[in-house]
Amino acid sequence: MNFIDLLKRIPEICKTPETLPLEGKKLILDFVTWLGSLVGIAVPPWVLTLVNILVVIVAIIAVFLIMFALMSVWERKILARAQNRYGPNRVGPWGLFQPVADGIKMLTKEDIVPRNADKVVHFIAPIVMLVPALILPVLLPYGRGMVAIDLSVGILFFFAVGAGSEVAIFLAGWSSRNKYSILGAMRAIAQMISYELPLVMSAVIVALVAGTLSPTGIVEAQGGYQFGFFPNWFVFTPWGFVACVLFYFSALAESNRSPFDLPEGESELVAGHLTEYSGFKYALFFMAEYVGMFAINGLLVTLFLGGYQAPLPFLTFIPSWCWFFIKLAFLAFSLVWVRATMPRFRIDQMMQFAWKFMLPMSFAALFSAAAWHYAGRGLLGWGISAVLVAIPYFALGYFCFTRHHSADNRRYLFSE
Amino acid sequence: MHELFQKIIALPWDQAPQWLFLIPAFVMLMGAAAAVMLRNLIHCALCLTLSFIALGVLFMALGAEFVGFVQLLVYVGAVAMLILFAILLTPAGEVAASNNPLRNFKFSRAFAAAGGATVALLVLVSLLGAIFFSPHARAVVPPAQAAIAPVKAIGENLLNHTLLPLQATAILLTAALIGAALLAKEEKKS
Amino acid sequence: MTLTPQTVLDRVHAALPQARIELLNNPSPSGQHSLLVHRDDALEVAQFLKNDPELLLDYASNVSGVDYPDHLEAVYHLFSIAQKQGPIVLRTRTGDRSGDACLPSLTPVWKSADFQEREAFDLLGIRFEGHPDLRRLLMWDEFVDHPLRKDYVAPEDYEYEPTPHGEILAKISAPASQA
Amino acid sequence: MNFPGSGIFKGMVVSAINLFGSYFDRAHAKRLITEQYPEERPTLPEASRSFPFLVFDGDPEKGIRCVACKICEKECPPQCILIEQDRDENGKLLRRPKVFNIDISVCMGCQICVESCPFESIRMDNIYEVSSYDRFDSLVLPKEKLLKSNEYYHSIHPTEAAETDARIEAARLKKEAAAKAAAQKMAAAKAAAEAKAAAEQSSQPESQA
Amino acid sequence: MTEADGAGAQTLDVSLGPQHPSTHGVFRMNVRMDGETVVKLQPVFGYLHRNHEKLAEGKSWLGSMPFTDRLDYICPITNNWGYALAVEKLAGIEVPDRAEYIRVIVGEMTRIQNHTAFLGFILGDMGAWGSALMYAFREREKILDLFEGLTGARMMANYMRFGGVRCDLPAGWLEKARAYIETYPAFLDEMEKFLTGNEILLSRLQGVGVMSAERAINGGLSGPVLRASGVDYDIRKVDGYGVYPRLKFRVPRGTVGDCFDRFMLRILEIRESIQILQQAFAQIPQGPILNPAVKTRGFKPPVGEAYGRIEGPKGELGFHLVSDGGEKPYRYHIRPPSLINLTLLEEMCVGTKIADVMVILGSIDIVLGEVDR
Repeated sequence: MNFIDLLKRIPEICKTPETLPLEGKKLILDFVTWLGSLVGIAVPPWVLTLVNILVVIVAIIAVFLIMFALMSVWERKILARAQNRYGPNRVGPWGLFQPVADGIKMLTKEDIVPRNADKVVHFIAPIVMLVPALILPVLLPYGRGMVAIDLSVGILFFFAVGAGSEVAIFLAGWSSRNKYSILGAMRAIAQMISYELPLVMSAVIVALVAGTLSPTGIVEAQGGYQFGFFPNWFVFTPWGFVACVLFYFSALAESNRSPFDLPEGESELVAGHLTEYSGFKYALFFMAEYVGMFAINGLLVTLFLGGYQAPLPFLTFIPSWCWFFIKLAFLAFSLVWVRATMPRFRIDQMMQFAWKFMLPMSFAALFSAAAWHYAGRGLLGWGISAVLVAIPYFALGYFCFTRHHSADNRRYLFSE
Repeated sequence: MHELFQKIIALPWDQAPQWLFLIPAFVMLMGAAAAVMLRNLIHCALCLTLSFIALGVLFMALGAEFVGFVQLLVYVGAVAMLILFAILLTPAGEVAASNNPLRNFKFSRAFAAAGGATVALLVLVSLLGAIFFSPHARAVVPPAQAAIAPVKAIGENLLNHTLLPLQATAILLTAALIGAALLAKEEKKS
Repeated sequence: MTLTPQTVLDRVHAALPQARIELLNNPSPSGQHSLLVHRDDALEVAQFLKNDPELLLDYASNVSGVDYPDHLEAVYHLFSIAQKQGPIVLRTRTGDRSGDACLPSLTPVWKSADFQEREAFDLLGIRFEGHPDLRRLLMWDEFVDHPLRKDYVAPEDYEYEPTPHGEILAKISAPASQA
Repeated sequence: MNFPGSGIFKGMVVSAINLFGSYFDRAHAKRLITEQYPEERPTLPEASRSFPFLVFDGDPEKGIRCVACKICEKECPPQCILIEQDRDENGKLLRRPKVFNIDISVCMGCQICVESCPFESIRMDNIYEVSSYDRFDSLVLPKEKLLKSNEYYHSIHPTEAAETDARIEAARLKKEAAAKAAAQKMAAAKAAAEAKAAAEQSSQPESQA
Repeated sequence: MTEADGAGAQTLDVSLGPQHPSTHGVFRMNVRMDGETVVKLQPVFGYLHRNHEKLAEGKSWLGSMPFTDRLDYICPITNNWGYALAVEKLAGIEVPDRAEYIRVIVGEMTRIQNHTAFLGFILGDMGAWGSALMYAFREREKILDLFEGLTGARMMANYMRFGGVRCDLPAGWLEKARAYIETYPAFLDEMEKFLTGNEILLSRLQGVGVMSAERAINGGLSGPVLRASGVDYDIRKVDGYGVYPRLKFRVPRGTVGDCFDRFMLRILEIRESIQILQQAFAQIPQGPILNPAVKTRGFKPPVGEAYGRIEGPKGELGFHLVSDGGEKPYRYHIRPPSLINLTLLEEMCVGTKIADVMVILGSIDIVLGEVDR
């Protein structure tokens, strides 16, 4: 093996975009072997394992951080356009270098620690926040065979690691010794614990239907097309649609996005648990929130939107990993769209929404999924399951909401 | 230089996991010790959380991924949070200072230490007993096999052989939850 | 019934003969003549004005204090939302400008007088007796003078203001140093 | 169609219309009305005003309309104008200002000086890029910076300037007419006086002698 | 941080403001909370205090006019109007017809832009990320452009004069304004579609901060806040100042008196204002715009006092003026609607959640320039 051969393989790899990342990884491993031969030693297998792990870690972190950077500018652009503004357009072409400018700004800002803060905990909190967020993406299947760790209990792993961010928010809020911070932290924890239930419940439904907890297994279960063109994604079943929407809203709540951004609701709590953070620590929180948001939406793609599967059979020429990121980008766009539209919930309404609406709905979806399964997963099952989710939806909607609040029940009197 | 490099490479890196378990074990013990000894209650709770995490890691090192993740999910995600919440919501320390009659007792510290030591000893003895004298303890399952034991098997075991105890636990927990809710509600009324 | 100062005065005289109340002429083209009530009777008269079914002056729109050379005045502009009439101008006078600068508060009758009476207290130094919460409204609590008085002397340097920063700093650092 | 969540759905549609509309409605400036300031500059309406300036006709030294009557200094609500009357070498007051300062960091652009000026001398400018790092040197405008020509005034407020010119012209004509009349009167009076004097002279030549 | 209050209940004292994102300026509230529920609320004022009333006593009568712009800086023109009206009452000045129509036109446009901005502000208080605010400001911007074309300034108009207005409508202004107002109902429809059905908004506004009509009158509330409580009281109708008696319009009022009614009343009032504007555009006569009897310099009203009030966008804006016959006011007092509408803030807020406090404060629609003066 020599270097020229390695170089020659690059165009070859690029010819088949489907397997490009996998082949690229192999190429790097071969490169390491070649380096070893240059020094004159046979590279032992554990080094290769280590390099393999490192390559995956670097790739995942790099991809997600680049996505974070792009998202931070893209979000502002979309939000601006939805609000009839231009958005950032001064730094670089179309404002694309805005994240660079933001990063420099964040780095050069003074790092302020309040006098009475618990300094150690105040320092640790952003790290505790970022680490789980960066671990989360490892189990997502980005393409065929492209998964860093193919865990048989992947979904469980996701929720277990995700629990770490609650601790981090608590640390941040408590250590700041600020009333807004502690209120924000309490809100954050109440919210995350409440929404974890519908989140896990809707994931459980999928796990039950797919018969596996492994993300790859779940994506494979959604492969193939009904009638030759209709994708077998779970979102296109009634129960799946409901579970997907529940998961989507729970994911919004878990990643503290509008309309569930109560913990940092700036109109009430200034910035909640982030009030006393500045400079790079603040940037770390920000980064963790975005990476966590991508991860949880990646899980949504995996669970309901068919992961890396193409939506239509003739579109399979686009590599599978592209499909994953296209779907993720669509979800990211929808997050901003939601943010541009909705006001924030109030804390008690948010809890009511979680416990009185979303949790019962997730049980209904579970029931409906069972009906769908036992009715043979066909059109009949589709119909039954649709009825089984529609009835609780309208009933709960009426009892939880329309009964109390409606614009139609108001009367306005006019005097000449 | 070259020799040193060769020597480092020749170390038994492949067997690393077998002794690397010491790290989480150490963290766990230290976390537990800190949880007992620190003065700030929140710090104690955080150290306890740390030892929960380390315990989860230990489970995973043993190949019991499912148990490890459940440990993380339940203990870090829920139990630790509950403890932190409870600490925050109780009036800060003042009650204990004034009203505790035991505090005025001369040898209270000695008694407390003795009581603690007794409990610790009992726990240690029972653990050791369980490890060395229980009939299942000697049947060592090879780690590889444990790792393969899939979630499905656990699920089948839970829902077939131990369904009744599982349901009983569930009912117990529900009852406790309802009780807690009732207590909280009563306090609010008054 | 059309509410004019005269009709209101007649009505008050009829119902409360002992009340000391008189009509003050306003030479301005606005023609808003006012009723001057003795401060000891003001609360009673105000209750009557608000509750009398013929008058129903339920809305105390404006309360302002005026500084005259020998006394201070509180002027209430009353309206009747029920009858859509007004304004009826009610004034009360203090004895002098310093020691006896007291007036009864009409806030128990019209809640809307709350902030405006506080403002008159703050800026003009009229002490409203019976006000539920008579504190300074606009100036800070440590301020000593009443800036809207005609004899108020503005300080040389407006920017200067002794602040208790040192004390507060000491307070903050004390528990930190203990811990 | 009122199912639970329909209101949110309608709202999402509206925000989507605005999102994509901001790309297409640009021509009519219906949705995207932001001006990209340093590149795009607003076309100020004629009435637009910011800070006062002094109008002169022709020559900045001789044509200055201000007579240092100090009315604007007195009327200015925030008291940002400082005027000192000029004196000639003998110390006699002249009808022109020696110092005319406007502190535009205090000025609030209320236009009351303009209304109170009886000599049509002070007028409102529409400059807006006056920010500076120096509070005193560049934000206190001296007479030299305040003086701007009548042509400039015409270029920023054409209608108002034309009205002003007409007023000044009318006043001038009136004054001229009055002056002419006065001159005629004076001339007549003078002539009469001369005639009288001449008559007197002719009638009393002897008494003088 | 926490303190025991009474029977073991834990409360938390938070000082909201003066630097807080949603106190509409430098307003401050000392809030005592039990969990997230407000048990006590004490407003603190004065952070923007500049003693406008004292300043006015040292200036000519006209000299205070530009300062009234800065009271409620969202709607300066109606402030001008209130002051001009009070002085006209004090001195018995007649206003020419054309000037009265111009006043109605700019006044109602001010009301429209104030209420439009309100729609955006209250959504901001509810935590919407500025979309409604930007739509509202987009339309407000166009009205401000019209104001700039007329008065020369977008906000600090300084437009009214005693006995009329400062300058006549420029050529083509009326057509532009009319054409713009024609498009306004379409924008309102879009805004209503965007907001009023939104379930989150409904649940945030309905049943929050309910105020009964009786308390509202006693507490001196005015304007849309008073009418939302079901009181039919509009000074434009009651006093009939200006040319309002010649214009046909309806006064809307609510039935519940909560934040949602206050929100909807603003929308309904904008629709009525559009009706008024269309009539005023059609009826405006030619003629002088300023009473020639009023002097610009050395204006001296006769001795006496007067209270003049108008229906400002935020409520009853009154000026109590005392003249001693001199060039300067002897006493100049403002009845600021924003301040007095806050009288009942505590009553509205106690028992609600901390997030509701912001919404209630937003629904009252205050401007600190006017509260603190």
